[in-house]
Amino acid sequence: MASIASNFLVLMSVLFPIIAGFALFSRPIFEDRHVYVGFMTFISAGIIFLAAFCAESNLIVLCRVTQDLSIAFRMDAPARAFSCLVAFVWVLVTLYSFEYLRRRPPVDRFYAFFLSTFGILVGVACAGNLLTLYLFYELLTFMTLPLVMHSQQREAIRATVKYLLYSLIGAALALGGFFFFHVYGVSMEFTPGGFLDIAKISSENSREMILTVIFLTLLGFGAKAGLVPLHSWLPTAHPVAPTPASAVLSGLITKAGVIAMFRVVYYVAGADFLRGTWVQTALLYIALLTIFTGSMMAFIEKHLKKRIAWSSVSQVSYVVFAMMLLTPDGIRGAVLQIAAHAVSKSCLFLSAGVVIYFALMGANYHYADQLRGIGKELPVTMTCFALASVSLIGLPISGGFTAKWYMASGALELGSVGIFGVVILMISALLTAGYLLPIVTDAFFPGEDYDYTIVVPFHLPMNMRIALLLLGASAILTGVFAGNIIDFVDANMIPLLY
Amino acid sequence: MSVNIFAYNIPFISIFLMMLAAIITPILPNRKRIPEKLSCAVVFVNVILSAYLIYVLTNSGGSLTFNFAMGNFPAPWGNELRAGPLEAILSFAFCVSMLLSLMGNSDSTAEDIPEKRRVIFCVLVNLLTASLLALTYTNDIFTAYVFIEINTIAACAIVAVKESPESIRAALRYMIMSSVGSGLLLIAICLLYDLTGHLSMQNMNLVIKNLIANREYIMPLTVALALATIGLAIKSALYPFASWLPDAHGNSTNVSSAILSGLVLKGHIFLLIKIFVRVFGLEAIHDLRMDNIIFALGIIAMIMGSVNALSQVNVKRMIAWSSVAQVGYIFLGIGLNTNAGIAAACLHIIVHATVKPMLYAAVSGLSSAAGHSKSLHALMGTFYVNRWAGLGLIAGAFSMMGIPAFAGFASKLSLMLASFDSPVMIFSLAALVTSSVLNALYYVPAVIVVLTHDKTKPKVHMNVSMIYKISMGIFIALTIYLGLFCVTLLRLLTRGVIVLG
Amino acid sequence: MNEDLRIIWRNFFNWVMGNGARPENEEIIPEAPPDLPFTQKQESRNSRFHELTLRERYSHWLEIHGLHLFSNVYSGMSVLICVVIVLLLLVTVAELPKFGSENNPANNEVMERYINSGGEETGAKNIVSGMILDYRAFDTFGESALLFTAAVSVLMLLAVSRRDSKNSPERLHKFSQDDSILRGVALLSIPVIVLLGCVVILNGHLKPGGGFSGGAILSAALIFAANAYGFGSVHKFFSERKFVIMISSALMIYALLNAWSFFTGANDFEAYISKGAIGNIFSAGLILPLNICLSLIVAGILYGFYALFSEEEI
Amino acid sequence: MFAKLVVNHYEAAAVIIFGIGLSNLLLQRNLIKKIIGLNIMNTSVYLFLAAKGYISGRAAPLLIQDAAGNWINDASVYVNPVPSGLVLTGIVVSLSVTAFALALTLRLYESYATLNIDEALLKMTREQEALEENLLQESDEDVLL
Repeated sequence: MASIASNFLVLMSVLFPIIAGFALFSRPIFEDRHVYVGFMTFISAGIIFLAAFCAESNLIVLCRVTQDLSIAFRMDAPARAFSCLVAFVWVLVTLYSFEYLRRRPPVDRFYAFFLSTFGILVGVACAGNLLTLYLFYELLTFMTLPLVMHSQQREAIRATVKYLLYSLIGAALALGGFFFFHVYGVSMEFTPGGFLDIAKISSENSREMILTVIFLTLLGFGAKAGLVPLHSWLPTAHPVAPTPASAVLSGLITKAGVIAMFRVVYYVAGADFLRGTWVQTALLYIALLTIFTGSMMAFIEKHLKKRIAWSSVSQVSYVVFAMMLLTPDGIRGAVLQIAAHAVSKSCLFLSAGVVIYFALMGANYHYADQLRGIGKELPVTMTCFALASVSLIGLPISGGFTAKWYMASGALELGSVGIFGVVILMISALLTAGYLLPIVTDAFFPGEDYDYTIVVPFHLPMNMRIALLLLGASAILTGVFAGNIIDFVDANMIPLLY
Repeated sequence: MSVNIFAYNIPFISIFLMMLAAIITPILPNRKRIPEKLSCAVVFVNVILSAYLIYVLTNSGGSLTFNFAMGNFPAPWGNELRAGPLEAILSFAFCVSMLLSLMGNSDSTAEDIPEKRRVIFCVLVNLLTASLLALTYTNDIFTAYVFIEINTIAACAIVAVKESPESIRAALRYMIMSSVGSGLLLIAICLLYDLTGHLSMQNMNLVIKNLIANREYIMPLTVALALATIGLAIKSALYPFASWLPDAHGNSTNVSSAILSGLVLKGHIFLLIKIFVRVFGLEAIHDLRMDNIIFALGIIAMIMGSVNALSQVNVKRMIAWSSVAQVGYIFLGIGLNTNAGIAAACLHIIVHATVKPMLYAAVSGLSSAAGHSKSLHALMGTFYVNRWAGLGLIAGAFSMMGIPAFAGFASKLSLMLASFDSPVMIFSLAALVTSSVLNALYYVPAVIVVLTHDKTKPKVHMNVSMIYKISMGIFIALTIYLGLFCVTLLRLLTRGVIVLG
Repeated sequence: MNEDLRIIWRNFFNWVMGNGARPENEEIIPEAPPDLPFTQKQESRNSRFHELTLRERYSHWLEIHGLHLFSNVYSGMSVLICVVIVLLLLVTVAELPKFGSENNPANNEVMERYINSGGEETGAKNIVSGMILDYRAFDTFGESALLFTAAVSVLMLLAVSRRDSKNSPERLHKFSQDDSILRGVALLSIPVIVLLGCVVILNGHLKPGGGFSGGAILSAALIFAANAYGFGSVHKFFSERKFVIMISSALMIYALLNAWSFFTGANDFEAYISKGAIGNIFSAGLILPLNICLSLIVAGILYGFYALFSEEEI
Repeated sequence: MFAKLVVNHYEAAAVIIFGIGLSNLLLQRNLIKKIIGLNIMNTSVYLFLAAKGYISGRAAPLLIQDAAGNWINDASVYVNPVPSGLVLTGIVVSLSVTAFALALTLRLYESYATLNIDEALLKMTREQEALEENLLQESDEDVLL
């Protein structure tokens, strides 16, 4: 009995937000759409938390497509962790978005897709096999398109088309991999340690081919994570979306790509299969290249949201780098970095959104160097911005610091690549400090010549304030409570390695 | 006789039922849309009959097939029908698709075709269905030729039924290309008759096997096979010969486009499959090197169809070019030249016969919401006027892109799995993947446009008829059903292909 | 350096993709107020910065030269295809079994049975008639259905829709209504022609001829009558409605007869139709009624074609 | 090969006529001539079939009586009846196709006042040009991209 209830819970955590979202297209049930959306997001988050903490981790088959292919879910450890993270950030971003979206109609369409993206992200997290993962990965692309092109302007459309093209190329690569894994796998179900049919591979002498396929699949899924050859949609698409959308795009949806890569590495191929192969080395180098490029471009970029988007390119690749180390410390670092980056990047985007929202009152605050002295007008916002920056740079006690600490110690076990990686990580941290800290210092300490008489106190709406403060605080708290996360990782994910 | 006497007569009954319906329609009183109701009713009866036939054939336990002599004489002397799982499933799919096309487009049919012409339209539809069923069931290649000609004339007339100058021109062009195709097919049949002395498919097969084993008449056999293939390729719009298709499908009424791309092309392709599997046999096809050519043409069609669709302004033409690409998928499956490949091709025939009429019905719903404009731009925001049509478009687009859980993915998957052991695997993989991306590049913008609010337009309200909603609902349900539960179907199709040969 | 490259790349991209070169100082503002939907034409498109893109140039060029080029290429390809097909067919023909030889593959058991037992099994003296109306009756049924299809389609194209459009063009041919020589000859010859037609139809299973040829002769008589006495006089007993009813009912009887013989034959039921003695007029089972139905169909349809093409109505 | 062609000269002539018909069908711009080409093509196939049915020195497939009045049904006396039947069917097919194609041509002539399919296309494009101008003014290319 309990099993049926828990299965239902897991299915509902995926399907409920999607249904609730699409219900928005029908005739109004609630006069005030914000009430409806808030209510539904809350219920969804509740279901997801309940599922993450209580549901059993058995395979739930929704339907069978062929004998060995099915749409199936499994609430295993990574799924639990990631869906909790998604639910937490989503509730806060939704809270924030009410005020913001008042000025950006049409509300119905935005929330319909926003809510269903919520469900689909959870679906990506608890996909039980590669088919389900691919399905939800594609759906994620299509559901986020309307979010990116929300404003329906020329730039937005162009960005959407770019986003679509890159995502599709990525998905196409993944699809090719999918076909191969279907033939060379024992089953299609995610199994810790991989489901590849090693005997078949060695008897057909096709190890190199399978490695190539894995590499291409990882690159394909990397498109969502902004990995280098397919990264350039990210700095185009994220800034044009409305701020709540860009917050989740950067904070969580890029992580969907990472989760997919994680599944391929640890559940399809298996860490043992990849350890020491050229695929590992190549991906490590690609991740490092992405880290460096992202930081460098963010450093050069003047436009505020674009700078944050470039920063995402670099920060998400930290996760890829850590994940591909294939060591316990690597996994610890990756999980910590996912959590820390999700909250701090959302916080950064939301703060930037407040600045732009504030800018609608008159001034033009789109560029990093225009923010001088803004801390006097928006103290809470800029404080949160500072907290998130601290975490992104990796200053001690913040979430980013512990993540990078584990990452570096994992990398050093790996020899020359690792040492090179640590050097890049250091440089990138410096660059991160270089592109984020000046904004904060300028905002709070505009200098002697700043004219304090023009300061107009701006009353930040309460729900925005709550969202920002909670996200900013959790950027630090992920560092403070890193020990608990590490315990969870040690108990559940380290066994994946061997 | 491994089946009961009623099931044994089903192929004959369904063909003659359609024919009699066609013949009686002009005499009927032309009131209250009686002719249309009659067509729908007869097609519906055929749906039930072929469903029963599938049931009987798969549960009879004995041999899966039977031959039905049309008259007192068995195969080499008299005409014969042959029914097996493949034929039964395909005729079921054709009838379902025909019924849903007629129902889903009945509103736009009523608008586009005046009442007097609608009688003739119904006659033509009945004749077309009858000829498709005959093409599916026939075991005699000359009978197939005669019914192909019925099919062609009825299809051209259905294009011309709109009576606009463009549609007349398109029909003429279609007619000319089809005539070239049937001329080539006819001379190929004559050559084959001369070499084998038979017109019945299985007897031809026996002789051809002998000839190939003795290496006699290899050159004439190759030429005959090539001419028949080219002829049928022209008729089924394989890419280099497909220039007539966008004209014909883009300029006709919606129901005509739906029927043409959903059924007419498929009938010809199925005849080609019969010629390949039943007349020549797969080894002979491989010996005569026809499989690689078909495979390569299929890949070219997949890519070029999509590339051409990318630059279309008119939605109907876009969907028509997409048909060209989809025909490429089918030919790719045939070109694999294995039982699994041909079964996958048949699955794609069924998938496309479901999805394409759905797309046309959706477009007809959307464009009537947009004041009958067919340009993509004019469809902006029509989702909110006719939600059923919008949902149909989305489901169709997802299916064409190959999103899992939609019909297109199932056939892509089976095509891919069928091609895995062949040496050309990497090409088909690349083509399938590229074409999925290309499909998405024109279907997603269409979906986006339909979903985008247009603030400059006044709000339109439209009453969507119940029959439209029902047929759209069935269409969408079928699409998802095929995407999720195609495994039994695919197994049946594979068995059908094995017993066909 | 980097900036220059970026500008060059951007201009190139715009040139290809069709945005027109954009001035460098035009900044992109991502979140401008949402009052300008993207359907509206943007200013930059019409501004002086707009130059022809590759795509536009291509379409302009295609507009001017496209049809000419297309027809040239098309002709060239067609000639090539025809030559290739003819050469291939010639080579094939050289390889084919010898003309007139007894040992050709086509002269096999099929043909032997048609001749050896055709007489007994169909009762027809004319083996070809027996073959097309009994052994391979389904083909012939398909053929008459094909004629019906064509008739219906032509009727739709030339009669029904023109009456709908109401602006049908002036009738092109006015037949002289008082040509006494023509009338005289017609009076004499039409009965003969009809008689000949009947003979050909009724002897279809005995001599060369049958429903198709007899029907054609009958339609010739009708056409002659229409030409001599004007269409009006034919219309008196042969209106469009009657025409349709005649064809449909003849085809219906034909189809039902065929269906009866197919059904009983396939299921080994008793068909209750005697074959008669070879050579008699009432022999050969269903062939005679089938021939009569066929001749009615063919006569009606051929006359219909003539009337539709010359007078634009029946 | 040439010697063999001389033996099969009926068939050779038939395929040459087939080529003539096909090239007419493809190359003629005038629709009536195209349809004539179609008919030539079909007729050549009948010639081909008739030649294939012939067996030298045999009678037409109409049963004949011997001196005693018995029907001779011996396969070695008559030519092959099958091609004749196919030709009969083929004639009706080509008749129907021709009638339908001519009706379409007539309608095309009424719409465009030309029998040349290229000119019809040209006229159609010219008619649509004005229409497309309007369309282009409204549309935005990014939507179509």
